[in-house]
Amino acid sequence: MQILKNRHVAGWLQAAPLTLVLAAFLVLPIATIVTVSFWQATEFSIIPAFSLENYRFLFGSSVTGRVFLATFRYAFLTWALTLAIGFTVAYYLAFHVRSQSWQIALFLLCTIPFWTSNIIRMISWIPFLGRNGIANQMLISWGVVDEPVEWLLYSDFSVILAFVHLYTLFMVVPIFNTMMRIDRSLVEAAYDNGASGWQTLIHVILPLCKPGIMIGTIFVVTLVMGDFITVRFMSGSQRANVGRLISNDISLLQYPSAAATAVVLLCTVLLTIAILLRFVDIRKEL
Amino acid sequence: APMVWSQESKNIVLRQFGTGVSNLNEVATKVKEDLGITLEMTALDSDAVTQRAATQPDSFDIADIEYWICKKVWPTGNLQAMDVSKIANYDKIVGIFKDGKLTPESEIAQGTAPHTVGFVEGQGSTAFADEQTNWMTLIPTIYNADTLGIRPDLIGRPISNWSELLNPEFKGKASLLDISSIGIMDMAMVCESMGEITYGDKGNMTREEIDATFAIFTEAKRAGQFRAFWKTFDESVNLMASGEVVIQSMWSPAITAVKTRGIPCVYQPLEEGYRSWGGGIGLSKSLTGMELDAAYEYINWYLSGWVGGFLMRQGYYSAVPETSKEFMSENEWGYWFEGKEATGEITSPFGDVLAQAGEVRDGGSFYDRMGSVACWNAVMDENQYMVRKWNEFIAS
Amino acid sequence: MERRSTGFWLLTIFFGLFLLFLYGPTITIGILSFQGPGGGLTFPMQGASLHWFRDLFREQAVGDIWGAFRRSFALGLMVMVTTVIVSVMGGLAFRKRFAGSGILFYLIIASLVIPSILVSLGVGLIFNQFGLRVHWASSGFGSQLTWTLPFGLLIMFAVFNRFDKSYEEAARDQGASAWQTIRFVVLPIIAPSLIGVGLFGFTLSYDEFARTLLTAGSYNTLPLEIYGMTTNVTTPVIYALGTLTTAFSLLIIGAFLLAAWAGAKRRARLGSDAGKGV
Amino acid sequence: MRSGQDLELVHVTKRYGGTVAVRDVSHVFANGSYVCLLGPSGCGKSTTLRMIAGHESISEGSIVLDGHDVSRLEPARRGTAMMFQSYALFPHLSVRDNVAFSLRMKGVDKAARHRAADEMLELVDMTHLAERLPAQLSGGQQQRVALARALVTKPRVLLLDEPLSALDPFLRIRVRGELKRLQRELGITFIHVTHGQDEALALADEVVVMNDAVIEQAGTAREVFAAPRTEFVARFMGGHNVMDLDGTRFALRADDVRLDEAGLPAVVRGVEYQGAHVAVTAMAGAQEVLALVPEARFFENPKNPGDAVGLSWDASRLHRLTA
Amino acid sequence: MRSGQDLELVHVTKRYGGTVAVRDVSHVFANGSYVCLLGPSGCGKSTTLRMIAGHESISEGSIVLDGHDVSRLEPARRGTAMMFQSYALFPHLSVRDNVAFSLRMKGVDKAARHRAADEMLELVDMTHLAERLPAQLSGGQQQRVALARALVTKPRVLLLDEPLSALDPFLRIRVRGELKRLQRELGITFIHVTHGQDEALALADEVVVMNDAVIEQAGTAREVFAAPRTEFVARFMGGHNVMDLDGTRFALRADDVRLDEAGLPAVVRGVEYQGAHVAVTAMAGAQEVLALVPEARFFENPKNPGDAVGLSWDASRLHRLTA
Ligand SMILES: Nc1ncnc2c1ncn2[C@@H]1O[C@H](COP(=O)(O)OP(=O)(O)OP(=O)(O)O)[C@@H](O)[C@H]1O
Ligand SMILES: Nc1ncnc2c1ncn2[C@@H]1O[C@H](COP(=O)(O)OP(=O)(O)OP(=O)(O)O)[C@@H](O)[C@H]1O
Ligand SMILES: [Mg+2]
Ligand SMILES: [Mg+2]
Repeated sequence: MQILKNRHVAGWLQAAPLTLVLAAFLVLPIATIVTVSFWQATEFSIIPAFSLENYRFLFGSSVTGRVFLATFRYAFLTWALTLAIGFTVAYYLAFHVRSQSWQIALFLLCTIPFWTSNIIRMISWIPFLGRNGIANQMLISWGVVDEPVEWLLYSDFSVILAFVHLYTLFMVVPIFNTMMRIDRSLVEAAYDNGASGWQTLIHVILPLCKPGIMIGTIFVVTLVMGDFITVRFMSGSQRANVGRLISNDISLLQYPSAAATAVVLLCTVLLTIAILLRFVDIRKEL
Repeated sequence: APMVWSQESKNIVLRQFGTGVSNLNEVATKVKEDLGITLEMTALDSDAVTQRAATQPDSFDIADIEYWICKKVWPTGNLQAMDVSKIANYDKIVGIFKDGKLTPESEIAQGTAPHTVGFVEGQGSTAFADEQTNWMTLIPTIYNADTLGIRPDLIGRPISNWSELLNPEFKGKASLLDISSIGIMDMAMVCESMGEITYGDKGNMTREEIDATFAIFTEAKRAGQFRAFWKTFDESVNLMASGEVVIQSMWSPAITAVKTRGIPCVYQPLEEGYRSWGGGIGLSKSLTGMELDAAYEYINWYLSGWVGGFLMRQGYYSAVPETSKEFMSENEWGYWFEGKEATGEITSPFGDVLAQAGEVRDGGSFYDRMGSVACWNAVMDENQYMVRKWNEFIAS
Repeated sequence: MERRSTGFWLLTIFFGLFLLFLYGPTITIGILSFQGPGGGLTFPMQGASLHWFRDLFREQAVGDIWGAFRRSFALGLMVMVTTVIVSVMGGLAFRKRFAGSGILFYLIIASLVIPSILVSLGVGLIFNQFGLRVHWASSGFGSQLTWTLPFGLLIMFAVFNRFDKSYEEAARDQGASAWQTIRFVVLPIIAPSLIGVGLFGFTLSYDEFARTLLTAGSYNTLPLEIYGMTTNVTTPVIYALGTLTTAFSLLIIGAFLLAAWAGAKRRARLGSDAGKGV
Repeated sequence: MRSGQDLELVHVTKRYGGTVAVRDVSHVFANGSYVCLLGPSGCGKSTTLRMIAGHESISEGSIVLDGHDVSRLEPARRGTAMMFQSYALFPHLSVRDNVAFSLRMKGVDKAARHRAADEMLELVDMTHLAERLPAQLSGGQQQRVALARALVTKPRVLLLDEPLSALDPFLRIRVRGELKRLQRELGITFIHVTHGQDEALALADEVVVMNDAVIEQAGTAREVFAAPRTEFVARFMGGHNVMDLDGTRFALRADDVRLDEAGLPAVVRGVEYQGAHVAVTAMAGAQEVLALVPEARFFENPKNPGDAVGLSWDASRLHRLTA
Repeated sequence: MRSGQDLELVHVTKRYGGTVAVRDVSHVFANGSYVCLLGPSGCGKSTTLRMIAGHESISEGSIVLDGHDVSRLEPARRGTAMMFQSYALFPHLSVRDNVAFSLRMKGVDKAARHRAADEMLELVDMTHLAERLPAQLSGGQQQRVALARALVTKPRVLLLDEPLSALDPFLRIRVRGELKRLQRELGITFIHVTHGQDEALALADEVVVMNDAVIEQAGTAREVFAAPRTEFVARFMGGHNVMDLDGTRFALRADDVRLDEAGLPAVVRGVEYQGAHVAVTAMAGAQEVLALVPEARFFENPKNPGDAVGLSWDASRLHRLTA
């Protein structure tokens, strides 16, 4: 009985289910991926023999670099756009909508589309953006263009559009959360000190939102970097990011090769997040 | 006794998976009706099919796969060979699946022709036999000859060569399918047609041939030739129907699907011939006893004509056309199999109108179409290399 | 009413556009799901009907939507319950520092940021290597937990960061045992957040694609089925499904709001002296 | 002492939907005076202050400072500055940057604004902590920084919303001395919201007692304490008995009540030691009377609850209430 | 008055890592008395109280109640009950269920525990609000519910951590009268933590002044106020001057200082009106002296900051400090 009172023992007992799940479905799988990345494969089976071949091929291919670059580009552009949109939306909800019930109602309104399957939401852009889609028909009927605009669909534009559409909420929520915790009297104090609305935004609200921005950034960056399906659907398989590289390998049963790419992606993501975490103490900011 | 047998088979559940092409719920309903067997169907894309067949032998009882997939999967030992003597209609199966010849004078096309992976030496063998034996790997179910689909209304001129796929005229309006083993064959047809490459065997390319093929297509891709790649049946339909794409490699029922929407679409017979494919059902290694017996019963039922008719009326071919004939009207048989003018409306098994009286099937009769197959979907010796290059091509 | 600044109106317009952007596809789906029987996945509309909704309830040519729906629903519930329980326990554990809690915390963060396809791949590989059978209720379930648990835990951390410890001390003071304290005080107080965690867990699971892709085994979950449908189905039935799920979630939210409103109303009848100096 | 530079509320009303937080209040705050707004919770003190500051719009009426109607001006243009109850120091800025904030907003260059900030910090004796972040300061120190930040704008009127409530009683007494000293040195108007009577009495040149959205009484501390106009004021200021004599209500200061065998017979109900005094509560019939007896006198003849006592007072000390 | 039923701290020490929150404290709390623990922020009052309650373990020493060492017992087994500063009312339970909580934990059936709870609510006059949730109560009402909840366990000792700090000053004075009355009626020991001197003086049978983790002085309110032992106590209790005369330190009550032309010459620095008194701060050389002058006398001859005054006192009132 006494041993249960020990806080380390009690802590581990309570954390045991969590630890088990993470060990079985996170640590072990990742360890396996790392191991398998050094193995070889035939069309249909994995050969457990140590080899650096996968990495050699990966780093030897000119495509790899380009794909990683594309992954970063997608991540960066999506991040910048979701941040700009997410911050503005959160700012509007937190500081310009005054009644709390309206805040809740509008916030819920933003979340409702997220109950529709991601895939359905994604592919529903296709009839909108296509060569004969609504967007092009509108543009033509307004006389903005004569020919349908081709780059609306199956392009980087449509990929990033879909990303922004899917992930902006991941930016809105944490930023909104930190904004709601900013003491309103700080804003009044800023006005009192002669700051304009814009100055208050830049000098007071923005700095105080940093933790929320960081958390949102972590979400968006990891989601985009790990994605493989949005890029495939929205670019009509014309573009690739690392996730697609992996999923292509997987679908072609090239597990070791997929694992090697996965290991490199994993390191990249963890490194990126580690850098982001330097700027924010997540546990304190929750 | 038969009575007991069918009583018991009512409780039998067989898990089948395969591509959406033939993994149809109607079949399950019908087999439940006729035999009392419950068939659980899971539809996947061909890569997923390969993957599951190769890696998860316990997750299925019956695999509905293509022959080239069989070439990959068989050596894993996940499937068991079937005793030909237990197949009632074995003799009526078309020659393509037995000795490779449609008619005695046919030439055998390049690639993984079904008969080359259709038999093994003995029950437990993982190596394919060169000729017919008593042990069959897959029971052929469905096959067809594929070519390019086009939108005649948007192209406005005759198309007669595979090389048109890369014609700059269709820049941003062409498409290719993103399934390496099939796509590479289409690519080869195109390159050969362009006169850029002469292949020793398109179904078994050398590394140099592979490199050269991809070089041509990568260049075209970078130049913006393709609007999109498709991976599944439906994507190809949507690309075509919405006018995003006017020329692409396509599957026969996809053409039909486009046409049912009232959009003109042609499955264009080309001078260089067709790229063909065939599918069959295989049995999981773990299938034994009563389930195994039920599976044989299911296979015999499959070849007995109803399924064949059902598939033929969608534009595929049955492995045992004779038995299917009984399940088709004369008009249907004439239109689909014999290449005759339709005498009345042709409808799909689902009730969609596919053709009006007086129309003729693209490419003509069974013998015209299956007789000019240039190559079969294939896996080559350099498959691993090809796959990696394919991956690079998609990512480039 | 007070005059609002131009900034307010500009932001309102921006917000409106954002909503339009968010809902645009949902609305597109909504409209297209009412296509006539001959309609396709794209515009133009070919008549208007409820055909595809009816079609949704009939058997499809391929696949098994309702089976997939049942599985996803069951899986969602399993994940929901597990996430709530494990998150609460984890949250309780993390209130005190224990040896190794730092590492565990970083593991949770890692679980959150690791691309889902890697988890899918890894779990698939392990089951493969150990000769186990992947099934949505075993491997699929586990893989989804690696995604829902970090969220649940982060929420629980936030909840417990704000939880006033004196409630527990008061309970102990009143003679409640450790278990009674949790059962009668802690859990009821954090119940609203638990509902949040549960809903979140359910939604994340219900819509999880990548982590289930290689771990679901012979039977598809709904997202996999939808993915399959995008590749096998050429009819607006898939849009009907989307419209139906959206309507369904709207209904659930509406029910929750109504319940909350009714509860507040019922309590308000008793009156309130809060904030008064009496 | 009314001058053209006074701050004046003219029939000011504030409504929140259906509730009226401030009802038709008119008042002149004399220039350079220390005014305390006193009243129970929810009576409208903060709302009044925030309307003056410009953080709350006025539903009706106007606010005039220096002869100009400032009701529609921005907070920073009014010549007022506000010190918030929780201080509202910017947590991400150092003490110096907090104080220099308003100058930075005006575009004053770094050297100049730091100089001005340091001057203010000097005034509140916080120069040595200029580099710290607010979270690294104690409550009293934060209070001083907030003061410096409000003063750096050189306001005509400083508005303070319960500036001492976050401090412990010991500190509170020390800091209120400093506030008073500062006000006197600067010579500007301070309007200080509090619900502590002792604080108001100790600090204010003028005490404004609010109740229920209106001003109940305004005057010097001594006027309000010695001559409450209404029962509410008498009770709220404390130290008073409110008595009903022949149908009229009178206030009687508790320190005017003597314990005296010959007086009105009563029974002791409670005894509270208060240091210099002892507060004796006694019941004379149904009337509760509080007597504040000097300690020395009480302990000459100490009483306990239940004891019988006599109560007496000079009738001249009875003060008639108007309501 | 020491009895076997007293609560006794025996060399109690509490350490948090390196810092000592309570250092070797020994004290006997007499049975049935109202004790106030008084001291500046961080001096260890709460820690002491929480150790008695059992919410904090004891690093060294022991706590004896009724002759039994209770230091290792669970909070509910000690015969103590605690009332928390923020009341810690369970927000999801109605007032009645809050009060009945401990009985529910014991497994008392519903009817019986509601009866007991209603009895307690009667005692604090809250029966009419028994159905409400805590969030629907005002601060004062919440305080009374918290009290009822603590008392329903029939404790021997009630521990109160700053029970009045969440109330506004007006209410605080009213409620403290109720607390005192209740304690007297129940006859149990109350240990009340506060940092308000007036509160402690008004309530306590015994005032325990803590500073820096130790007890500085303990005694009746009058003893502590009239005869502070140390400079700290004198200053902290307020109303005292601490003076250095010939190298010895003395305390002199401010109400013993008279303004008197003939006295020690000094200059007025500040004048604070306090109702019955006026507090005059004057500088006699470097020595600051506070004089608490009765209002009437002050206004016979009012002084302003800067005026010269004389200060005088009876030498007999000087009280020698030990530290
Ligand atoms: N934003 C608001 N919306 C609605 N009512 C409000 C708002 N602000 C204040 N009130 C109401 O106006 C009245 C006056 O509030 P105010 O804050 O001025 O009181 P106060 O005197 O400062 O009280 P306290 O001493 O508690 O701070 C109260 O009844 C309050 O409920
Ligand atoms: N959990 C803890 N961990 C570390 N130090 C603590 C803890 N609790 C209290 N202390 C320290 O112990 C000392 C005494 O704290 P305590 O809370 O008893 O003071 P207090 O007299 O109640 O003060 P206050 O009047 O501010 O409530 C303080 O220095 C405090 O910082
Ligand atoms: Mg206020
Ligand atoms: Mg304390």
